[in-house]
Amino acid sequence: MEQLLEILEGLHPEVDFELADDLIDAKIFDSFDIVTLVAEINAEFDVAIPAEELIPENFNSAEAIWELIQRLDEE
Amino acid sequence: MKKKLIGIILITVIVAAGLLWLVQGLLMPKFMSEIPEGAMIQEYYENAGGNDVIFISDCEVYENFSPITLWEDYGITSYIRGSAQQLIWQSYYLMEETFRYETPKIMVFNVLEMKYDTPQSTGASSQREAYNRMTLDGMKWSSSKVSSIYASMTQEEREKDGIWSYLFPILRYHDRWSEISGEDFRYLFQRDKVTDNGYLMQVKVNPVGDDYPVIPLVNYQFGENSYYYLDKMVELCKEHGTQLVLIKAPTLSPIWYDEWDQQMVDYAKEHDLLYINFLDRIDEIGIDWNTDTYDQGLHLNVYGAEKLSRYFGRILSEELGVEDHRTDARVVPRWTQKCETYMNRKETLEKELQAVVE
Amino acid sequence: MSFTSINFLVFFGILIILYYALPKKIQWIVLLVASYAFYLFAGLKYLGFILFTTITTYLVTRYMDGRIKAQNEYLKEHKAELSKEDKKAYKKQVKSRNRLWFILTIVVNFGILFFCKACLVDPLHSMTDSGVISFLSVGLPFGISFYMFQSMGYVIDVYRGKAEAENNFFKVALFVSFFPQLVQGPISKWEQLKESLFAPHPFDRRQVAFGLQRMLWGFFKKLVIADRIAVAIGTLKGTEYTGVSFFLLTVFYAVQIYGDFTGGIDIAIGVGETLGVIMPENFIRPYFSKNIAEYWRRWHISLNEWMKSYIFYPITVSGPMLKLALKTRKSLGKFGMRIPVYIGSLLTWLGTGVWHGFNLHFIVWGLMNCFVIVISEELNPLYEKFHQKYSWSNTRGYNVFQILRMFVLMNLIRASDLFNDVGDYFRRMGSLAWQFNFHVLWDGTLMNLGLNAVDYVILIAGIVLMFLVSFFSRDDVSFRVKLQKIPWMVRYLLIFLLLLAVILFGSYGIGYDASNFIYNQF
Amino acid sequence: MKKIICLMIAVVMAAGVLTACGSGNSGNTAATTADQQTTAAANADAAKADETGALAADAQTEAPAADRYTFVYKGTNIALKAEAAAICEALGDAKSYTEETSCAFDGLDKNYTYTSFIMTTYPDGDRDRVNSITLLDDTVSTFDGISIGDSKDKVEEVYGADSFNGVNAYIMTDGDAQLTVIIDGDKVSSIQYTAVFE
Repeated sequence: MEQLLEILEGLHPEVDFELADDLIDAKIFDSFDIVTLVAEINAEFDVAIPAEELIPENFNSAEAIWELIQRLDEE
Repeated sequence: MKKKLIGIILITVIVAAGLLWLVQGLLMPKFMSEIPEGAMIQEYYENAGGNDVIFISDCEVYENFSPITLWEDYGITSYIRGSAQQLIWQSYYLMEETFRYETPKIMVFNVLEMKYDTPQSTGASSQREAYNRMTLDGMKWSSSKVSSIYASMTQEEREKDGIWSYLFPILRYHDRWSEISGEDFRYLFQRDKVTDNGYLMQVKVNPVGDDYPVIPLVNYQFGENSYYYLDKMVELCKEHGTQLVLIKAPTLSPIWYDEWDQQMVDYAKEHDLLYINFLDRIDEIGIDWNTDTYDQGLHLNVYGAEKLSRYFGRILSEELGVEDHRTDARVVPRWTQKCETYMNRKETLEKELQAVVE
Repeated sequence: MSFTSINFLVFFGILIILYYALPKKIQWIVLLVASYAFYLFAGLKYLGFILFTTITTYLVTRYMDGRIKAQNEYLKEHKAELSKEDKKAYKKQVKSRNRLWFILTIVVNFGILFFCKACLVDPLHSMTDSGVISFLSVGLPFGISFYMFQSMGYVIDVYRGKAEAENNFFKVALFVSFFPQLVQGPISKWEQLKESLFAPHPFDRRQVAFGLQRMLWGFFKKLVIADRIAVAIGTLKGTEYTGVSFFLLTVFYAVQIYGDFTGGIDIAIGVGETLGVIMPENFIRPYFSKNIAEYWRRWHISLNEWMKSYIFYPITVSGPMLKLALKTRKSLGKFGMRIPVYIGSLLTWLGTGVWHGFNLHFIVWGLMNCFVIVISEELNPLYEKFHQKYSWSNTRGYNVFQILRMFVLMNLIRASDLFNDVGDYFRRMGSLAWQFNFHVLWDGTLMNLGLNAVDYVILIAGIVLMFLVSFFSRDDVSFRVKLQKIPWMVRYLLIFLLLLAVILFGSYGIGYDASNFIYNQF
Repeated sequence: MKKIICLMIAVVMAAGVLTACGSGNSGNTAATTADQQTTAAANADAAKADETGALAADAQTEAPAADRYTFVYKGTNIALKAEAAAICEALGDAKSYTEETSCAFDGLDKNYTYTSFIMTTYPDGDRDRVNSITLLDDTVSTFDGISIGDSKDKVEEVYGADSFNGVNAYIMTDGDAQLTVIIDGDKVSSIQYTAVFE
């Protein structure tokens, strides 16, 4: 989780990711950010997020992203 | 609650439709002070019934024959169902419609229309459509009108609104809003009469000048479609026991080719019809091209029309036995009235012309 | 059958009556019959195309869904005995079997679309000898771009396990052929549409009224504005119009395409609403965007969403791309991580360009959009610093400036799809730099474009009205909801006046070459 | 109202055309070379365009090069559907002139008869456009060199057997214009150019 927050802050230093829960809905993240994030996660956690998981519910908050990573890691 | 709601909706729809209907009436061209040719077709309905002779065709009849003269000189009751650039299928359907109202003894058709086999003449298509409108919009709704519309529609019309723009003319005339004038309000619910039993009077004189050029054609054979409708006319008249008379008005242009004339002579012979080419009888009729035409021989003016009517009236009464109604008390008052209108109109127009000349 | 024909209104009127008069259970069947009737109006010859897509969509989704369900069952039953690796392997096996049919369906269907785009649109541009397959010069099968994307989206969703396949063939057929969206979209997703499409809809006065109002507004935008200004655009495409005249063309075109496309979508969505079917919005006041990227999130949304979910994401997060990103990160650092984004954007915009037409100028158009978006994305950190440093840059005035800048820039890019000859387009773009013929604005040129003073008055009034409606909807509350608050007499009067405006001022009927909806051709 | 205005404009234009065709500058034109004539025509056109203001765009687009469907008379290109005013001016006096009203509105069809051909025009808004050209004698010929009196074989050589209608005429068309060569016996009896509508 720490690691993830670091990545996120790298993308948008101005956002407080521990509180934010509408990253997509508030249009903070655009598709470019998401794709960059996926690449970062792949590099850091060795988890490949498939295209079908790229939906708003999975990316609205740091927590949701973290859950997604863990779920994919499990499978 | 629900009932009240339905009531409100119903009233709204009715009010809206009523308003649109008024707007439509306003937008329809009235054809009163300009292009009176557009108002002629609808004038028939008040004069329907009791006509022994009906003329059907384009300006070759409505500019060249005067029913009032026929009445005055021979007591013949007649009406002209003419409209500008009438096409043969339109004439046929007008004929069909006429039989719903009356059964004349004689039906007169001018054969120049044979030259248009398909809905076209020269000029842009919008022009053709406008002419169709003048013939069609004035007709009352009937199967004849619908058939006539379908036979007349241009390709463009078929692709666009088709029959709907005849059912709801507002679709056709909606962009006339910028031309609305006092006339459109004045004639919203009623129209003046522009003709005398279908005759559109012209008093101007414009003598014939240079000869009209005769341009040879590749093919002089009238089209199949033209013959199809001519055949239908023959049949229709036979059905109703009416005698069909084919004529060619004595006007110089458009050119009436000898080859065309021959076809009509042959057709008349084959179907046992009377065909009169008045072009051959100009001297007999007494037409003087210096005084009797208002546009250099394309149409006759009132003086020419009266001469032609006297000549044709003699044929109608003497050769074809059309009755003299001048002693018929049921008819006389109405026709006396018509004669008066005619005389007044002639006088007014002559005065107006005089004023312009001076 | 065009939305703006009387035939359509009659068709729609009959449909509404049947739809609400017949039992609620068969409403969706009425829609299916109506959709096919609507489709057949375009010509019998196109029927084969849509049937093929419907049948392949149905079969492949059924097949894949069966596999996925069996797999889930199996995994559930053997939960205890299977190791994580076993599960993974099993899943992989199922997926690869599905993949074969999935890819086959996608390739064949898009192959047809591609072939149609490349060969059927214009026989002159036909890649094959026109003499040999002259029977094919029939034009694009009606609605193919839209129903194809819609059904393939569904196929992909099922493949991904994101949507459940429909058992009823006829329901799939309705989803593919649903008539309001055949003309120019929007492209709906199965999951979004299915609920309202097949559900029974009792007559809801408010919903029907809203639907009709929205249709009327669409007719206004299309008939009064877009079709009226179309003449001038035709004239301005003439070679002698460069410099300021060209700029004028881009503005006129912005008005036309907005009126035409959003108007058409308003009609489509309004038709759906009247029938109780809720379709996704395709526009969110796009001309109020502050940059091109935002514009594309607010213009033709359904297509861009489609492109994002089914092309951009799959490409950018695919295995090879991620590997590439790792590699380039080593050599290029942070910037390297963005490589997949660029490649993905490029391919997506190429796809969007080709979707509009298999022509060089559409491809150029796509690439220009891509280029501007990538640049502005890369410069984003700079912008943010700029905004932090200069507080005036956060004022309303600056926002207006940004909106105007986006408008002008987007107009210039958009104009490329007006010219079949790409060289001609660039020549005119170049003329902007040196030709300052501002005199065209007052020397009477404007009166020679095919529009007269009255036309301009109507256009300007119409544009102001469009602007106001947009402006007052900026809080994302529908204008119709706001209308609802005023006394009913006034509201009815306003609606009647709008109807009258459409009837009187619309460009339709004889004398007007009713230009087809622009997006119809795609 | 609009109709009246149209009509008035048409009348004014007609008067203009008449004076243009009638004002005796025929001697003048006869002396000038072909090139000067066409320039004069273009200038006249431009002048007219300036007068009315609205015609400027059209004047530019209407300078067609001669082709099969254009009749060239002493250096003046007479193309179908071209504006008649400038052509009339270039041609000078007509031997005879007649006009034909349509049954109702919409202005006049006009016929100009010159020594060796007849030109007719149709009204298009406030302008007249060339509707047809009919050649009258063998002093004039088509773009491809066919004149009245030429043999059928020569016509067939120039226009091809495909264009023969099977009876008595060779008919060539490009959708906007039609060239008809009528054969009587074995000789060309008439040559006509006609504007095609739709």
